[in-house]
Amino acid sequence: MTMVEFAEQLSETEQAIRETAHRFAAEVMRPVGQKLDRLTAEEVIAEGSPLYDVHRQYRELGFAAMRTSTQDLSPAEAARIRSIVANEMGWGDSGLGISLGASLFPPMVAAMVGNPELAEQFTTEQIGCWAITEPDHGSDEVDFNAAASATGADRGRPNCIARKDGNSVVINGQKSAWVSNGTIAETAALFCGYDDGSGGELGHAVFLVDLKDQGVSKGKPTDKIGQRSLNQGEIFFDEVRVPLGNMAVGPEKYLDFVDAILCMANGGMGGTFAGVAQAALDHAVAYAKERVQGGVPIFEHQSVKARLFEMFRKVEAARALNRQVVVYNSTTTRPRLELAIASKVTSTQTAFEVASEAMGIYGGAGIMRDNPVEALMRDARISMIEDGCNDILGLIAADRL
Amino acid sequence: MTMVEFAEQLSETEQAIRETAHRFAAEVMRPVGQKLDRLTAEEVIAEGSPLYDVHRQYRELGFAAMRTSTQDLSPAEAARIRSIVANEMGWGDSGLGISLGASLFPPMVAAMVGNPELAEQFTTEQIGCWAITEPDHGSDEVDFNAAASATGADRGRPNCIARKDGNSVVINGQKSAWVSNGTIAETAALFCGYDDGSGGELGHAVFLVDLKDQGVSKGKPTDKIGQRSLNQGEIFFDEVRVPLGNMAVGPEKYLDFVDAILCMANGGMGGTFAGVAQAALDHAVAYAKERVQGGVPIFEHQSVKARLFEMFRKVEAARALNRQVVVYNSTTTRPRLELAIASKVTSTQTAFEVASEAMGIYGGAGIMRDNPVEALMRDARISMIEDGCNDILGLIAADRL
Amino acid sequence: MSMVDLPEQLGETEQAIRETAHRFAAEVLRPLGAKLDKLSAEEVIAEGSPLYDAHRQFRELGFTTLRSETMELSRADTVRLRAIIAAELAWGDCGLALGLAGSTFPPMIAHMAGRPDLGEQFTSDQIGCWAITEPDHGSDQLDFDGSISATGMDRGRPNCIARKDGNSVVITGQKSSWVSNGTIAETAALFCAYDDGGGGEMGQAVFLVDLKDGGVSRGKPTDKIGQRSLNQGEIFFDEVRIPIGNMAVGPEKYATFVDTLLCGTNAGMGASFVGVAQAALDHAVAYAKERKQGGVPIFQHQSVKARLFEMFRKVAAARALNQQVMIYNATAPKPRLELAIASKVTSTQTAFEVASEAMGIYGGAGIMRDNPIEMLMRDARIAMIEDGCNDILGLMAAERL
Amino acid sequence: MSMVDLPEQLGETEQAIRETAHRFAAEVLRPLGAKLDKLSAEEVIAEGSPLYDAHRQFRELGFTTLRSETMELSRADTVRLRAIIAAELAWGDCGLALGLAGSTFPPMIAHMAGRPDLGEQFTSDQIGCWAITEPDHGSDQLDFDGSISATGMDRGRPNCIARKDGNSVVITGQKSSWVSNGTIAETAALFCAYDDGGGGEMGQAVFLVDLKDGGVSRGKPTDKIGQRSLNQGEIFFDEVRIPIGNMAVGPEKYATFVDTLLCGTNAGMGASFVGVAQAALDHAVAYAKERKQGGVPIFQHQSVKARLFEMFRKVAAARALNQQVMIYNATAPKPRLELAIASKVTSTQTAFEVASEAMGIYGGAGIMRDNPIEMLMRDARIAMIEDGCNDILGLMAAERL
Repeated sequence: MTMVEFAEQLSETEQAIRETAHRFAAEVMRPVGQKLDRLTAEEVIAEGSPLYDVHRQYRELGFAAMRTSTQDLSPAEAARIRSIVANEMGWGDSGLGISLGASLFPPMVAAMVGNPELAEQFTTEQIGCWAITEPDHGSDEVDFNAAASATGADRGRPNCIARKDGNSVVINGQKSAWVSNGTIAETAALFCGYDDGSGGELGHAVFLVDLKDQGVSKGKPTDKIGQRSLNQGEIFFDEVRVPLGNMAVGPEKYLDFVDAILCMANGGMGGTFAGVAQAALDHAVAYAKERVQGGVPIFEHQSVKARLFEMFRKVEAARALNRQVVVYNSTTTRPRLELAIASKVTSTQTAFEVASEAMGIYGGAGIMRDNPVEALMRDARISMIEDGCNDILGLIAADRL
Repeated sequence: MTMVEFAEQLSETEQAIRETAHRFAAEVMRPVGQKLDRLTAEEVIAEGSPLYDVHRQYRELGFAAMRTSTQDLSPAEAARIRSIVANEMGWGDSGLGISLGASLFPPMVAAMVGNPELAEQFTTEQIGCWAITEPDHGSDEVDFNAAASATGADRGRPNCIARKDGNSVVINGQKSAWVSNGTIAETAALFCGYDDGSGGELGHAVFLVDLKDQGVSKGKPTDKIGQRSLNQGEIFFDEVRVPLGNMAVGPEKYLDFVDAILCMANGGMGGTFAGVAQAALDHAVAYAKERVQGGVPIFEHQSVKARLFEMFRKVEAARALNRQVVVYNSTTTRPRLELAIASKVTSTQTAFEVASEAMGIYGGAGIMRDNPVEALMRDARISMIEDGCNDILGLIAADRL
Repeated sequence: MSMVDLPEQLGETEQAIRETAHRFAAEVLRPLGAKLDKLSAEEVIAEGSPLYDAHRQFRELGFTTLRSETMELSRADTVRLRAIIAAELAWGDCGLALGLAGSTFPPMIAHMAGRPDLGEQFTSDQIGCWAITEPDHGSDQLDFDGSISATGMDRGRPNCIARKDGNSVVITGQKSSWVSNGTIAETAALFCAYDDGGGGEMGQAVFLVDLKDGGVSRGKPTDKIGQRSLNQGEIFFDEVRIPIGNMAVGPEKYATFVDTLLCGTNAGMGASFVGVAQAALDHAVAYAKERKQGGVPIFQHQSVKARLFEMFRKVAAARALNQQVMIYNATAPKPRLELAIASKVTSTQTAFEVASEAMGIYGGAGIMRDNPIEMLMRDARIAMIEDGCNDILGLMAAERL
Repeated sequence: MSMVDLPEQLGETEQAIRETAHRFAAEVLRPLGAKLDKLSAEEVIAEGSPLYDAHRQFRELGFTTLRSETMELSRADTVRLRAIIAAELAWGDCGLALGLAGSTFPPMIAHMAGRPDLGEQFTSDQIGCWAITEPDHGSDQLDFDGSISATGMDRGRPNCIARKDGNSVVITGQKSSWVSNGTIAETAALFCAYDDGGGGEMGQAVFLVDLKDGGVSRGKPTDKIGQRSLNQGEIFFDEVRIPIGNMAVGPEKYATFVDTLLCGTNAGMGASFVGVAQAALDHAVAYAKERKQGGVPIFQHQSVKARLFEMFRKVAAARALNQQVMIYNATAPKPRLELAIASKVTSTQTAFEVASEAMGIYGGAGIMRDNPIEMLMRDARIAMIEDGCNDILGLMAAERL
C-alpha cells in the first residue's frame, strides 16, 4: 500500500526511475516539507533554508533535465514517467513538488518552442517561475473564450504589459501574489500583455526574463495555510528592458501555446495530487492497522474498513485518470484541455476528501499538529484553488464538450 | 420509527389531526398509490379509478377545508399542522399528496385574495389545478428577476394569453404537460399573460376558470417514471371567455402574489418529500431488522447501521427545516422565498438519497418491482425537477441572500 | 462527444472492432433494449422475442472468441479492447450486454479450467448462465474469508448441494432469483456445495450442467425495476444426475478459482457501466445543446455547464480506472481483487450519479417515460446491487488493503 | 444575512439577550480568537493571556445562569434561546465558546445531580472542565452498550480509578490530552472508574474535584490544528484524596446520567457549529458581493450563486434540526440521544463543508493565512472528531433506531 505497489506494470527503466523518485520523496522531500511547514514564509526562503538543498538534489538526480527533454523514450513512455514522477513528488511533499515543477518553466518553454539560444541562457540550473496570474486576473487569465464570464463582465486592462521599443521590449507592471517561486526565482517565463507599438489592440505574448535584470523587484512571500514549503509572491517590473529575442511566443501563437501549457500544467497538478491522496491513504491504512482500541486494531471495525475502501477506490481512479490523460495528451496531435482539467479537478478533490477522511480515521490523534495528515488536508484544499479554481476550470472544460 | 414517533411535542389537537392523517395515509393513500403505480396514465384517471375515492375521502375528513381556512388555530399552529399533514401525505403517497394539494389551488387563491364571490364558486368540492408552466417556459416562469438566465437570453412570448374584451376576458393558448391534475381538473387557477387592450407591454394575471367552459380541451395524460398516481397534462384554451370578475389577481399585484404562492408551494413540497424520505427510512430500518443473513439480522452489520444513521440524520434535518420554514413564513409579515426553496431542495434531495440508500439496504430484494422502495426513488427523483428544477430554484434563492 | 471520441489511441484493427461493436450497440442493442424495457418479464423471454435475435447476431460478430493470438495484439491491448467492447455494448443496452456476457460463462469456465473436452460440449452457441447466488446467500456467497460477517454470524446451510454418487454427481436444491439468463439458459456453470461422500465437512465445486437434463426446472422470471432486458430467475435441481467429469473445478482449487473469476466479473461490470455512464453523458450534452429556453440553448447556462463538466470528469475517471485495472490484472503475476472491486464500485456509482444528473439536465422532459435517461438511471441503480452489493464488495476489498 | 436575520420570531427579552450575545461574539470573541489562533499552545494559556479576560467578561454577562424561571419564558423558548446563544458565541469563535461552556461543567453537574451543597463549592467563578476521555478510551468511553465494538473486542482496564477509602476517595491515573480546559482548569467534573472496595466488578462514578488538591498535575497543552483558542490537555492524579461527599453521581445512576448529559453536550455541539457554519456563510456572501473580477462582483456568476445557495440551504437545515432537537429533548419525558447525535453530526459536517466551500468562493485570497475562512475550516474539521468521532456517534445512534 505505498506508491511502489501501484496498480501498474512498469518497464525496467520506469521502475528504476520511480524508485529513485520515491526514495527522493521519502528521504528528502517529506522531512524537509514537514520542517518548512512550521517556519514563517520568510524563514522558508531565507539563506541556508533546506529548500535550496531540495532544488539542488533534484537537479543532481537528473529529474529536472528529464522533465525538459524526452531522451530516448517514446512519447508515451516519457509521459507515463512524468505522471509517475509527479505522483511521487506529491506523495513526498506537494509544496516542494510544485516548486520544483514551476522552476522548470523557463527552460521548458524554450524547449517547447525549439529556441536553442534561449534554451542555453535559461537552464534548469536556475530557479525559474511561471509568471501569469495578475492581481485583477486570477483564474480568468486562462479563460480565453470567456466560458466563465458573468453577464456584462469586461476583462479590464492587464496589470503587466510589455511594450516594443526597437529591438527591445520594456516591461511594466506586476504579477500576483500567487506566482510560485515568485520571490526566489532567478528567471521567469512571463506571460503578459504585449503592445507592439502599432496602436492596435493589445495582444499577449510570452517572454523569458532574467529576474536579476534592472527594474525587477519582489513582494513579500505569501503566508498560506497550506503548501507552506512552496514560496509564492509578487514580481514587480519597473521599465525592465529585455531583448526582443527573449519573446518566446508572439501574439499570433499565444492562444495555442497557452492551451498546450495548460494541458501540461493541469496534468502535472493531477499527477501531484493523486500522490497527495495516496500519501493520506497510506497513513490512514497504516494507522488503522496499528492503532489498538479495546484490544483490536481499529482496522477490524467494519465501518473503518468501509471508509478505507472508499478512499482507496477514489485514489486509484484519480491516478488512473491522470495516467491516461497525460499519455493521451502527449501522444496525440491535438491535446484536449478538458481532459487535463478533468484530471486536475479529480485529483485535487480526491486529495482533499481522502486527507479529510484520513483525519477522521486518526480520530483524536488527527487533530494534533504533529500528525502527518492535517498538513495534507491543508495542502490539498488550496490545490483546489491554485493553478485555476476548480469551478472556473470546470466551466472552461465544459465549453469543449 | 414511524411518523407517529416524531421528534416533536404536539398539542392534543395537533396529535389528533396527525393521527387521522396518518391513518388516511397508511390505509387509503399508500395502497391506492401502489395500485395506481402499475396502471397506465390513462387507466389512472379512467372513470371508476380509486383516484377519485381518495379525493372524496380527503374532503370528507376535512383536510381540504382545513388547508383553505385557518379555523381557530393560531397562524403558527395552523402552519405546523399544514407541515405535519404534508409529511403524512408524502409518507402515504407523494403523487396522491400532490394531486390533493394542487386540487385546492382555486379555492385557496380565492381565500388568499379575500374574494367571497369567487370562493363560493370555486370550492374544494371540485378537483382544481394550478396552471402556470408553459411549453416554452418551465422553471423560468417563476424567475422574475432573471436570476437564472443565461447571457443574452430573451424570455420570448407567453404560450397562453388572456385578452380583455369589455367585461370579459378571452383566453387563448396552452399550459404545459406538467400541470398537476391537468387532464382531470374541473377548475383552474390560471396564471398567464394578460393583455389589457391598452397596447402597452403584456402583463401577467391570475384567473379562476371553470374548465367545463366552452373552448377548453385537454391533452393526453403525461406518462411519467414516478408519481404515477399523479395525473399531469396539458390544458388548451381556444377563445375561452370568462367574466372579468374571475381575475383574482391583476398585473400590478401579480409578482407579490406569485411570490407568496411560491413560498407556500415550495413549503408544501418540502413537507411532502420529508414524508417520502421518512417512508423510505422506515422501510429500510424494518427490513434491516427483519432480514436475516447467516443467522443474524443485517442490522447487526456495523456498516448497515452506519448507513441507517446517515439516513435518519438527513430525514430529521429535512423535516426540522420544513417545520421551521413553514411556521416562519406563515407568521412573519414578509415570507422569505429563499427559505421555502431551501426546504424544497433539501427535502427532495434527501428523499432521493434516502430512497436510493434504502434500495441498497434491501440488496437483491431492492431491485424487484414489488419492493416498496424503488417507487419511492422514482417518486423522489422527479420531485427534484417538478415545481421548479432544484438548480434553477437555487439560483432564484441565491439572488436574495 | 461519443464513445468513438475518447482518450485512446487505437490501432487500425482495434478501431475497426470498436466500430463494429459501436454499430451493433447503436443499431441493434439500443432500440431493442428500449423495446424490451416496456414488456413484462414473461414477454421478454417469450418465444419469438427479439431477445433471441440479439443473442444470435452477437454470436455472429465473433466477439465471444476474441483472443489476443488471433489479432497480433499484445495482452494489454487485447484486454483494453475487451474493456472498450464491453463499454460499447452496455452503451447500447446494459441489460442485453450483461445477458450476452453471462451467456458465455460455461465455455469460459471450461477454458479457464483447462478443460477443452468440456469446451467442446458447452459452447457459446447455447445460452449459458452463471448459477452461484442462493436464496439465503447473496453477496456473502463470494466472501470466503468472512471479512464481512457480523459478530456471531454463522453461514448456515447451502441451498444447493451436489453429492458424489459413484461416477455421477447428483444435484439437489436451488439457485436464487438473481441468476442472469436463469430461466432461459440451456447450460449452466453451477457453483455449489459439494459432498464427496467422505463424511467430512462439505466443500464447494464448479460443475457444467446441461439444463435440458431431467430434474431441472425454473422459477418465474424476476420482475425488476431496471435492466428489464436481462432475464433473471431461479433454477431448481431435483436429483439431477450428471457425470463426475462435468466437475470443472474441484474443492481444493475452488477458492482460488472464484477469486480469479471475481477479478474478471467485477472488472467486466466496471467496463459495462462506464458505457452506461457515457450513454447518459452523451444524451445530456446533446440535449443541453439542442434544448432552448428563452432563445438560447440551456448549454449556455453557466450552471448547466458546470454540471456537465462534473459528469464528464467522473466518466473519464471511471473509464481510466477500469482500463488500468483490467490491464494490470491481465498482465500481473497475481490479479488483485481489490482493484477489480474498486472499478466495479466506481463505475456503477458513477453511472447512477451521471444518469441522475442527466435527468436533471433534461428537466421536465426527463421525467417522461419516453426519454432515454430514466431507464439508464434504473439500470444503473441495480448495478450497484447486482453481482455483489457495492457495500459488501467494499468490505471484501478493504480486507486486502 | 447575519445571525440576527434568521427564521426565528423572538420576544423582546430574547431579542435583547441575543443581541448581547452577538455583540460579545463580534467584539470580544472573534478578534480574540483570531489572535490566539496565531499563538503557541503555551502562549494561549500563559499568565496575562487575554483568554482569561474572555472568561471573566463572559461570567459578567450572566449567560451561565440562564434559567427559564428568571425570564418568564416557556421551557421550549428558554431552550431555543440557549441554542441561539451557543450559536452566536461560536459564530464569534468556537474554540473560546467551547472553553467557556466546558468551564461550567462542575456547577452544572452539581445542579443536575441535585446537590446544591456541591454547587456552593463548585461555582462558575472558577474555570472548570469535564474530565472523561482517557488515553486508551476515546469515543468508546461513551458507548455503554458496546454498540460500536468490533468482534472480540475487550474494553481493557481504565486509565483512571477512584478507590473508596473510608470517608474519602483516592484517585489515581490520568485523563487524556483532549480534556478541554485540561491544563488551566481549577475544578473538574471527573468521570472515572470507581472501586468501592467490595471486591466486585468496578463501576463508574462522577466526582467533583478541586484541582488545587495535592497530587494533581498537568500535561503539556495540546498543539491542535484548529480551535487553538481552546486549551486542552492531560490531568494526572497521584493518590489525590477527596471527601466521599464529592461523589455527585454513584455507580448505579451513572449510565442514565451520562446518557442525559450526552444529550445535552451533543446538542450543544450542534448549536455551536451552526454558528461556525453561519460565520463561514456570512463571510462568503459578503466577499462574493464585494470582490470584483472583470468589473462585476463574482456574486453575478451563476455558478457562484448556485454554490452560495447550497451553503445557505445546509446551514438552515442544520439550525432547524438543532433547535427542534433541543426543544424536544428538553420537553419530552425522555430525551433521545439519537436526535442529539443527529444534530451534532449534521452541524459539524455542515460547518466543515460550508467553510471549505467558502474558501473556494474566496479563491486565491482564501488560501492566505490572513483570511478568516481557513481557521473556520480547521476549527470545523476537528469538531467532527471531538466530543465523540462522528462515525462512532453514528453507530451509537443507529443502535436506537
